[in-house]
Amino acid sequence: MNTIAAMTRRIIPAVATRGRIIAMLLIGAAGIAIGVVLRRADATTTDMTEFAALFGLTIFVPLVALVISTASLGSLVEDKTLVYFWLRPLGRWQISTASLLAGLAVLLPLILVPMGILGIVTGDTDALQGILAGSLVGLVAYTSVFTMLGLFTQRALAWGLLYVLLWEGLVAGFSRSAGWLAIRTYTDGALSRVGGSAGSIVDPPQGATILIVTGAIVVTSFVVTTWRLNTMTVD
Amino acid sequence: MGVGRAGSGSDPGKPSWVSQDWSGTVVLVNTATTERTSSPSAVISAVAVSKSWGSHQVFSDVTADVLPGVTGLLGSNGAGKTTLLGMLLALHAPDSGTLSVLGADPATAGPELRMHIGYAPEHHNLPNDVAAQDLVRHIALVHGLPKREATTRSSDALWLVGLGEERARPVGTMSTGQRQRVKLAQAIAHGPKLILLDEPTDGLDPVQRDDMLALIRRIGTDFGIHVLLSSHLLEEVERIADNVVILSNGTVRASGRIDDLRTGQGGMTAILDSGVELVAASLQRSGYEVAVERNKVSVGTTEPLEQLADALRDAIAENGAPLRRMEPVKQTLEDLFLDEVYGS
Amino acid sequence: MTNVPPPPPIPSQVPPPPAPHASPTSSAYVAQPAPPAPPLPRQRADNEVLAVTNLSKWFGDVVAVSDISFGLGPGVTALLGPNGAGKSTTLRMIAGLAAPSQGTVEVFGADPRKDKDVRGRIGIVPQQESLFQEQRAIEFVALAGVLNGLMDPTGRAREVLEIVELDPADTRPISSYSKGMRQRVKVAQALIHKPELLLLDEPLTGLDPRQRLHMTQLIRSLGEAGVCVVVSSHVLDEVERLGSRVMVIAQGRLAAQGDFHEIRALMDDRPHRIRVRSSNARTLGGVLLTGSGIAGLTVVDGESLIVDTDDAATFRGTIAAVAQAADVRLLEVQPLDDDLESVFKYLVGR
Amino acid sequence: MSNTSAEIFDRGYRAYEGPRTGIGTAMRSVGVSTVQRALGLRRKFRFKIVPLLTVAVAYLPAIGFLAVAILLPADLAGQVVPEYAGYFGLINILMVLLAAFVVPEVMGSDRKTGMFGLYLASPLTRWHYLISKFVAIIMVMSLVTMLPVIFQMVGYSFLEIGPDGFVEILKTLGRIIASGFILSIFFGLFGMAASTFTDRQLFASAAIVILIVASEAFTSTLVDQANAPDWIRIFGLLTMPANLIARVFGETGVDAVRIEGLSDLGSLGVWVGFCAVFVGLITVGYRRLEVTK
Repeated sequence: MNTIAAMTRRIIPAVATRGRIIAMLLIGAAGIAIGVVLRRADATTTDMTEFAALFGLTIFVPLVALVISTASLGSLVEDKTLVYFWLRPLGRWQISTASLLAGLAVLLPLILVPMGILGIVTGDTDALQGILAGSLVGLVAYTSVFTMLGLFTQRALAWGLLYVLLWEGLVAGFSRSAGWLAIRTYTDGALSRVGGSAGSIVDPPQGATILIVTGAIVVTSFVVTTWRLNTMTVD
Repeated sequence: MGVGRAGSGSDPGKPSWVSQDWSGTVVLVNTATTERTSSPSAVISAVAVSKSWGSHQVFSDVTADVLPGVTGLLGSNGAGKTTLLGMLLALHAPDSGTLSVLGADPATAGPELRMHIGYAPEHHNLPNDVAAQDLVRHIALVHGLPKREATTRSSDALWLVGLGEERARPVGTMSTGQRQRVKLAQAIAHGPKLILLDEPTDGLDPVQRDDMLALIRRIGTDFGIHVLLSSHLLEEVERIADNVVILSNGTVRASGRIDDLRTGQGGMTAILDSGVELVAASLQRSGYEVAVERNKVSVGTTEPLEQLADALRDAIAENGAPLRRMEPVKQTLEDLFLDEVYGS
Repeated sequence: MTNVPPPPPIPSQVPPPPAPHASPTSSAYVAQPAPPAPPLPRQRADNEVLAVTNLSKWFGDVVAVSDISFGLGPGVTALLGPNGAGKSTTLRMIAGLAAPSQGTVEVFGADPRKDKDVRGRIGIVPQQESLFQEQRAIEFVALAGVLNGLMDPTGRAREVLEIVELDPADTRPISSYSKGMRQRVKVAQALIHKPELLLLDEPLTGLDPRQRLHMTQLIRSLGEAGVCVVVSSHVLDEVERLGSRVMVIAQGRLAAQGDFHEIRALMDDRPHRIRVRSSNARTLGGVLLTGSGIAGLTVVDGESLIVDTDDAATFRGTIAAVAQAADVRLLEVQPLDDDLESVFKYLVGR
Repeated sequence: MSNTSAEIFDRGYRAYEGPRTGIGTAMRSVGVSTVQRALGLRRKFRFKIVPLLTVAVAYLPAIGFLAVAILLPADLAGQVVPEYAGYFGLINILMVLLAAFVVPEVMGSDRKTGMFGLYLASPLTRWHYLISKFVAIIMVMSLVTMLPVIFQMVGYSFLEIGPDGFVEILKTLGRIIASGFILSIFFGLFGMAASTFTDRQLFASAAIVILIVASEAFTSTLVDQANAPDWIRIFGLLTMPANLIARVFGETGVDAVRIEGLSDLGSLGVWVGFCAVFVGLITVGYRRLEVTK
């Protein structure tokens, strides 16, 4: 459907502004620099993977996804340009699809490249695959949730940070039951399932569970976003 | 123009009304005594001013005077109106040529000059949680009014713009109309000699706009403050401005008193509810060339209007045509603007 | 031009005794206490494009629009009203951007918020200036074409850009455009799919005189071409030039609709005020007073008279003859309150 | 002549022809309004939370130490002499709050509310404006950096366990004031620099917090785990000023933050270097700001 393609091509530049790209790449470069320094100080592979998991999956992936995805629909609402997509003879699900695709199109290179380099720096191919798997799961899940969040509140960035730092950082770490609701459990799970036992969570969820939950997150976010588009007041 | 204490010995280059010792007080005297190159009564005069932003030339060799009273600054979008206001406030200097505002050169006397100029910007945003009274008082203090004077005059200014009761309310709780009045109050509170208004009626509905225009007219006449008003709505400028400066792609197409600029083609027009052809025919019989457009009769003449007026009246009376509107042909400001800028 | 039969005129009341030289600012136009006529069902014209019935909207307990009903066909309608009267809320509900709290909006019989096909027949020029800044004009307008499912969006985009006098080959981004040019880009994107209902929210603000002239001519020609155009605006002089029907909304209610001259004529509790400049004001004044229908008369100076008359038609018919008889030269006859601005002010209570 | 002579007074506009105050008063007025906005005075409650919370927390240690000193018997109290540098450790953290939330609010709001445009159209130039803003910010910050420590010192000297002798008291007071300024000026300029480049205050706050936390995290991991040279820690935005304060107090106690291999003068040089960079950023940022283009 070229309508979806046209909208996606329009959202990408609105989302990937120069300032955001540079800031995210800087953070990625810093993580890699630390990885290199740790490597030169001949830290063990498990240490390196642990650092990659800590830096990558708890800071870098969610933060980058947050900054980019909240803007895909959020910037349209804030700039009051959503009307040029919304008041058209097309189903609103096409707008949700376009915003998700735009987010993924920007985030895939922006996340997987630095994380791949970090994985290589650990020097262990299993760790590399684990890191990439974890990042991919994180990328897909966070993108769909934060794209939806961008439509609900103007302060999506603040709420997103709160979720990542408080909920995922603290709460999910302590209580096992809360863990099931935190995306980090599944990104870490994917890391340890694919990358051997380097994951930081004691018994990570089964591979199948990870895929099912991630899929469920994407679908529910998509449905809620479309419902919201249909019922919201557009400026 | 009020007369203050005569300035003590001041720098010869600067007009006598401004003594320059920063730490001490700055004294203002009647500006009439100073010598100036252009017409003595000009509030602002530009001589061969050029200015460009990078490659975009905004002004090329502009020479114009802004006369006392209310002056309309007209120009199509991008003609440099906002840039001109910035130069008058000495926020950016012209690339070449000299500019004189209230007798002083903005390039050298910038800060003292801004002390005597009020500025109401085009945008509507003002600090929402600050009370109108505090905002106006703060701006008056910043323009050099002593503390007690600032308090009394800011309250006066708010009463004069019609915001008496609401002056203690935060600006955020005010309507667009009220916010425009607060902007006007902060521009006049500190007793400026000249105020620059950028699209003051933007966003107002017809009723609010009427009040604002009447207020601006009063400021330019009763309050004795010169007003330079940048606007797109020519009907408004025509209603309240004495003079006009018309800018178009870098040059001044016309400047001076509106009435002097109007080209008065002789002739009269009449709008009739019916019997237009009959009236036209009887006028032609008495030797006038007549143009008819729907229900409007236009009659041109070279000799004075008196005979034509009588002939028109008689033609209408004899044919019993109901007269809705009759007036001498007068170039409206819009026609003047369109002629000057587009020569259409 | 508009063949929608105007709603039944308000049953004419017995004109109250002429108010003693009522100045326009004294009393709001309050419908006189008419005998309670049964509410007539609104007749629906066959070519009705837009039907609004009992539309209301409130934000919390603030009522923005209360119980407005009207129907519009092809032609231009100017939506007028003071700030905060519910004008742009009404326009946004017509476009389907905002959901009504009560009542229905039907465009070609369908609800624009729900029916995706009818949205293809609506074009909107929003008030806000923001567009996709980095895009070129041709890209932005072509995007609207694609989203409307046009076969040749870029070709059609070139056409509409030329209609609004913008250069399709211009490679500069929209962010570098002036306010007037941006306004025209917005109009182009609203015209690309040949909408049958076109909504313009304050299209004239920020335009300089020449651009305003062109925009008015464009709107007028669209109306004559059979598009149902609804324009909300504050620039009454331009709206008057549109020569369109007007709809005035005050305090969230529909105050009046129709041709503004006819609305003025309906205000029979307001005498017509006319300024007459002549060679001898006092003589003319004396003679006029002997005639009938003069409610009030003010001598401004030796030449100017301000006349308040209840019977404007007779006054117009006789003024020339009266002046001729009294051998007074007529220099100017200016009606002061039958322009749109005065009608607006009388309706809105000032 | 009737005995009552009625008069109608002209309440019209009175042009002010009297003497006008110079630029100093204008700057003070901007300063006063800045302090009000910083402390959330005359404003909605939510603007008062961060400033008042920070000031309150700053006084807790002083009150705590004093309470302990009062309750303990005289001889034991002697051991509880506080290390002033340690006190500044806590204040350091509070400065992050002030720099991240109060400074962007004070700087960014003028641009957002159009006040900056009105200031430029007044006798103030943008440099007068920035100076008055800076001075106001320093005064607000010294509520947190100096007063609590001075309060504590005064308390201690009453209990005769603080510095005794006039000269000693003066020296300690001097050191406290110097340390107070070190923190106020550093974090003041840092906050101003960060809020120059973005109009959205949330971005500025986030950038400040992230930069501080990240700089500390990276420098400490590099030094501790990757045994990088100790002077790398000068790039820790909390460590660097704390190190200078430790030099000012000449303390070598366990919790005094000292960067090895860096002389006292070197510490001062680094601090001045950072401040210079921030001033440069502010100047570049504010020179570009056009109001009437």
